Amino acid sequence: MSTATAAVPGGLEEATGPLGEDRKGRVGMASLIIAEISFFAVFIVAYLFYLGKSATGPQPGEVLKTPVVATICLLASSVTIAIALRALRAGSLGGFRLWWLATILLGAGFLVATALEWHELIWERGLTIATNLFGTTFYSLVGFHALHVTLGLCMLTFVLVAALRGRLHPEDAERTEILSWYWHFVDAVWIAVFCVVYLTAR
Amino acid sequence: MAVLDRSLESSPAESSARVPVGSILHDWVVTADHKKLGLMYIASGLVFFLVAGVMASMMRIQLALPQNDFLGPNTFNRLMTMHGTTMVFFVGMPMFFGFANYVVPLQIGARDLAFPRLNAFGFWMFLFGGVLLYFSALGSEGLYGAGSTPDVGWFAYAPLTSRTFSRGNATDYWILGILLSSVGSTATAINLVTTVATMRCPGMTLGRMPLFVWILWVDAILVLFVLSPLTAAQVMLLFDRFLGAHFFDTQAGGSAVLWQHFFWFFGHPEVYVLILPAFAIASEVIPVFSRKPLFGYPIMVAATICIGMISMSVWVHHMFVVGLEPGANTFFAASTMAIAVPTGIKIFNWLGTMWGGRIRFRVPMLWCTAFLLEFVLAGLTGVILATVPIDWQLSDSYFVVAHFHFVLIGGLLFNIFAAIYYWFPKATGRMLDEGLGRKHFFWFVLGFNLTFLPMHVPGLLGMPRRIYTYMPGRGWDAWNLVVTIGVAVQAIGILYFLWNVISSLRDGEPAGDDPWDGWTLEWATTSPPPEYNFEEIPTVRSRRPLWDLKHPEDPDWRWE
Amino acid sequence: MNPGSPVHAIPDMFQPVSAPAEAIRQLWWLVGGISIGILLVVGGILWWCATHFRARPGEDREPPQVYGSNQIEFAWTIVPVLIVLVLFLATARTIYDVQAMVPPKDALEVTVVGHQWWWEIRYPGLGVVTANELHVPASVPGARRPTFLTLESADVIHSFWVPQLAGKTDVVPARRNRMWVEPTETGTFLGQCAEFCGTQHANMLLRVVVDSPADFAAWVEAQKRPAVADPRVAVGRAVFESTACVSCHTVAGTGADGTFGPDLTHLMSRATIASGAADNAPDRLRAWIVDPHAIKPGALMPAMKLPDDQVDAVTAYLSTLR
Amino acid sequence: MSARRDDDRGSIRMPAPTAWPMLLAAGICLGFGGLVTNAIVTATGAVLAVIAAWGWIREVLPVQHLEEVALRPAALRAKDVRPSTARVDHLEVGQDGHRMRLPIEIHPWTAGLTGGLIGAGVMALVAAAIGVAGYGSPWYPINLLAATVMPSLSQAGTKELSAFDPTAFGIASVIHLLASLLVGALYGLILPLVPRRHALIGGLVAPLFWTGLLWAVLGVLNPALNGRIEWPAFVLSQVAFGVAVGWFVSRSEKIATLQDVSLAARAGIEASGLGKGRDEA
Ligand code: HEA
Ligand code: HEA
Ligand code: HEC
Ligand code: CUA
Ligand SMILES: [Cu+2]
Repeated sequence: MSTATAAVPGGLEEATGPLGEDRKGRVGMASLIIAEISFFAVFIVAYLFYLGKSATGPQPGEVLKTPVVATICLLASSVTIAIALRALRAGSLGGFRLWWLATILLGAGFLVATALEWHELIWERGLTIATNLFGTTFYSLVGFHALHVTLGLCMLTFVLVAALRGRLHPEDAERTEILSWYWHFVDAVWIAVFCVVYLTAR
Repeated sequence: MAVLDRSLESSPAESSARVPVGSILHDWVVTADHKKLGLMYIASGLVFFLVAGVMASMMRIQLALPQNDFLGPNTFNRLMTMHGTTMVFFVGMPMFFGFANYVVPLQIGARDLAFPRLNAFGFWMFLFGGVLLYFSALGSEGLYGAGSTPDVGWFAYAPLTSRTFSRGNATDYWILGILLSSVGSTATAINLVTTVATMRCPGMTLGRMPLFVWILWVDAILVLFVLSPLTAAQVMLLFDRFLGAHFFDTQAGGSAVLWQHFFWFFGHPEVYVLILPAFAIASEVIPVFSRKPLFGYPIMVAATICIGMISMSVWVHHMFVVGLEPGANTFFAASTMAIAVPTGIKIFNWLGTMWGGRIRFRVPMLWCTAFLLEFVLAGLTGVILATVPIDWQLSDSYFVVAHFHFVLIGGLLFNIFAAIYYWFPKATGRMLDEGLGRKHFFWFVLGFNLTFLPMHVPGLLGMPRRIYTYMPGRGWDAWNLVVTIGVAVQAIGILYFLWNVISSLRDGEPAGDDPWDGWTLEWATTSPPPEYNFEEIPTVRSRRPLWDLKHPEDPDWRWE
Repeated sequence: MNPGSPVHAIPDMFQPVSAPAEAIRQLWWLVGGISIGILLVVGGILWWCATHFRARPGEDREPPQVYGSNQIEFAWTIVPVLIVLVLFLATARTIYDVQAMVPPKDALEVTVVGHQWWWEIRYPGLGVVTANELHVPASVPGARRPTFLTLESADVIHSFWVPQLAGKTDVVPARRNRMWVEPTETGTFLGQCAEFCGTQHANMLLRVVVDSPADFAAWVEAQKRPAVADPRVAVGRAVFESTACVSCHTVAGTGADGTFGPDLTHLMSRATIASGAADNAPDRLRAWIVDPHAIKPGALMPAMKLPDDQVDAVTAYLSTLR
Repeated sequence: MSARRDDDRGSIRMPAPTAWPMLLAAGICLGFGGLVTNAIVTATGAVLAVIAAWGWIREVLPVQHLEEVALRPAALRAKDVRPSTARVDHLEVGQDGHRMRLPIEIHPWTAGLTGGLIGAGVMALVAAAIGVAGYGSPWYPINLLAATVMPSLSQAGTKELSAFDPTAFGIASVIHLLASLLVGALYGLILPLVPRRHALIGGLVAPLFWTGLLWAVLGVLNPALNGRIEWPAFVLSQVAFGVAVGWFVSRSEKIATLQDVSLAARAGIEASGLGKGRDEA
């Protein structure tokens, strides 16, 4: 928002404070991330609290496989998004499109992996959200993470479309970077989920 | 700028009266202006307050006599739940966001909040959430075929909220209403945090921010931290009820106590979310009417931050009776009592501000003065409750009900009234009537004390809360009767207030830009302020920019 | 039941008759005293300000602009810290005093199960089951006999509270809470469920009868016996046993062994019915069987829609269950 | 405050009013409302939400939609803030100094805290001496103090109370040190406010005062101690503490030089007129 209106004289952006109004996207995104962190924290606490307390099977150790591919995809996407941004700042729109697309593909890869995992859990292992406490906490936590990945992908795709239609310019790097914060956050949540869910299952 | 007299006839407030109603309505619905949204928050908060107040009055009629049958158990429980839920989520919260919306940008010399459209979104989420909650009265299929509002109490303890014990949709309405409005509140909190962080006018360093802005800033940050855990817990409950999940299902190994942890991890900070704006208002009104700067500004900021942080580590004091380990009880007793220290600092600093001043007891100041005394009493009953063994007796008794009405009314509501009297002239260009204001003050404070002081006693005599009836002869009868009479007296006060607002809107005395001889930036613009707040963005050199202009011989910036 | 024991109608925490409640009352005086002191100080300062620092009308002067004082601010930080320290120490000790109590060997063990909206009371060591009226022995000097309660819930959260004996403890499903009382005075003490548990939370009353050790022993003996079988009410008994009553209620010595409702074996030994919602008088009992919801709207016992003569018979039968 | 002057413009751009946020909120609420009413409601809500979200995006991207708001005519603008006619009173002070900290030489924290430490030591010595004299064990008073939070000790007999107990020692030391430090700090802050007789007030009056308070509440606070305490000895140890702290605090500052100074100055009041202000911000 802010960069787009920077050229407009006499607009809102005039009231520049010490932190600078051009920083409001960053502060806003940071605030959102704080709220999201405490949201996920509660699901993580619930998962840990109920770990091993399910009255009936299946237990995490019996059904969970370490999602190596998915994890690599998501972690890698954090790297590619950073490269894409660097390209954008350097004015290389082509590079940006390429790496941005890579990020989206990696994110989509992660989602596919999750979908496969769920398919197996539900149809072959018979674990649903209503099966036991493990199912309840597992699907909620992993599901909310996947939901965030999906939302992130939507926004990334939106930017990609804009870029392909030539609507994205190096001046938009700030906004795009803020979006990338969100993506990094989603990635960080995955690291937490990975440790809490998959490492404890082994 | 020319110093010219402004004739009221041509003020925008007046001229808009000639515009058709539909178009005015349209203006308000599509607005992204922080002032309009602020007023809408406050107005809807007031409406919800009246509704919940009427519900409280009905409960009190039922409780006036033992074994009364004015209301049946189901009706009573629904009124009780809706009263508490409404007062906390749909009165306290919108008042916070309303005053924050209206005043913060003006005080920091900004034109609007950081994200004006998000602000509108937040407001409408809040309002529609409330509408959905109240729609349960029509839409929810209750046990007896009739519509039924939620009846599980405002903290909805599991497993009473499970499908087994709460059939129909009433509880789902409770979950969704709060869930949706919380999304709006989170959005608005993000907005406020960002606004204060990035949109202060030149010269307004953190140390020069009015304390009002400081406190609301801390408050908004607190909301970020604690509201989403509630959202998460509500989502879990929703999963339990709709997808057969087992988060709080005690039959499948789920834990009833976990819900309490999640709820109170939000619930306790929430009460500070509610009281901090009251502190903010007092910190604005008391100095102006005592004609002195706030005593000990830095330590007030520190105390605010302390309160914010400590408040996240005390939630178990609502759970002293669930049978936790003595170690846990001891720890949370300590943290709860610790909060008395920063709160005490605030009280004493306000007293220090009044000390040696030339206090003008106009209506806003009257409310703040009454607040000081009532709040100390309320806080002290809080400390009594924090004394764990005493809480074993008094938890869930009418003593607790008296405690929290004292903080919520004597603390929060009194200051909301102060704020309304203080900023009404700014927002409308007209003063509220002083005489009616004094009547409102007198009757309401009298009624409040008549209601809630005696209410402590039945609690001490063993009367639990949330009972729709009680046996005669337990020593509670007379006290309950007095309490109910007190409500009638309060209602007289409220009627004076409503009359005051309505009549002053139409023909109150014109206010002028700066009716209270104030010191913060909002008094440097017109009443009501133009859409863009300031023609030119001001620059400040101290915490009291207007003092500097009014007293060039003795400006604040020489001392700060 | 011991008819001579006085009923203490007011559940007043300031008239404790048992150790935990006594400790709490003592703590109250400390905390209450300090609170009143603070209130007086603040009130006094406020009064002084309001009377001495009022603006006089027409005065066109501003008072000295005082910004603060490190000394004074520190002072009014430390004093509350000290007060809080004192309060905290007293609190901590009393918490441990009460919560860390270990049952002595001859303590009486009782299990209390909260139901929507009545109390099931079991004495596992004695083989006694009753409802809504807890009998405990008085603890006499030389032969102290505290009672330890294990609290369980059959459905939602309730809370066990008899102010004159002890503070309350929640009764939480899937969790066993413990509390103890050690009354030193005989009599009947009142209390009630203190955690909102649904429609009839208000009528989930509790009576605790403190008997002398001898009376208590006699009560236990009486409760252990199966229900009397009085041939004069055989009709009522037959009706009772052939209706759904048996699927919810137990009468020891008959086929009735339901556990959804209170044990009726010694119904007549209790002073109230339906958890205190009504006196245990024949007409109330009859009214209850005809339609429980007239007495306790929402109660989980359905109206059985028996013809009048059957109701009379059942009432007569129940009236013999002493 | 001074206004930043740009060229006088005729209008200011503000975000244009828009209904999309409201419609998005309505859509989301209807979407969830369907859970408790009817799936059709959810469907309507979802459609509305998608449309509104798109509308909102178009509102801010690629450039946000602003609206020109005409500036009010000069006559309707805020009046300039004019200097007030009210005179400002000033606090009277006997001597010049810096506003931030008066008097300059006071080091309340360090003096008070060190004093508290010294007092703690002196009191511990006196108490231990009393313990040895009366019960032949220095641990006796320590255990009694620990009984404040340790119920096991409050039921113990004299023999257990005379034995060394590491937990009790730890707890008692913490309580003792914390209380001493806080009271010491308080001395450091308050004694300078009193113009004279520091030794008397700090050494005797204050300890007697709080001993009286303790006497009143000890039964609740620490019944064990209450049952066994010997008040004369207790008063002695408190007075020892008071004298030690009072002596140290009053010695560490040149209080005498402040006797002719106003209370405001002794209290370190910060106010305009006290000391010198900055000349330029
Ligand atoms: C605005 C809301 C608000 C505020 C500010 C407070 C403030 C406090 N509250 Fe209260 N409280 C509620 C709202 C609030 N509360 C509500 C709504 C409930 C019930 C929820 C429910 O169950 O429905 C509740 C319940 C509640 C309980 C649980 C009771 C129970 O259910 O068992 C407890 C227990 O510790 C408690 C304690 C406190 C304390 C210690 C403070 C402290 O912050 C008070 C601090 C203030 C002072 C102490 C006075 C000023 C200080 C001085 C003058 C300094 C000197 C004082 C000392 C050294 C002591 N509160
Ligand atoms: C901000 C918070 C707030 C406020 C202001 C109030 C205000 C009042 N409250 Fe409430 N209350 C709560 C928050 C609040 N309450 C909460 C959180 C609970 C716990 C709920 C739970 O247990 O779950 C509770 C519970 C509660 C109970 C306990 C219920 C129970 O446990 O069984 C009672 C009982 O007396 C009560 C009474 C009152 C009364 C008499 C007022 C009065 O002050 C109200 C004064 C207002 C009026 C008298 C209305 C005036 C209206 C008119 C004059 C008519 C105008 C009419 C129109 C134009 C429509 N409240
Ligand atoms: C569906 C189960 C159910 C059936 C069938 C049932 N009851 Fe009950 N009964 C209850 C419950 C539950 C209570 C406790 C109600 C309360 O106090 O809220 C109760 C309470 C009572 C009481 C009061 C007991 C006390 O100690 O307070 C009596 C007497 C009684 N029932 C008699 C009967 C008779 C007679 C019948 C058959 C005609 C019957 N009940 C059928 C469930 C049942
Ligand atoms: Cu059981 Cu309330
Ligand atoms: Cu709390």
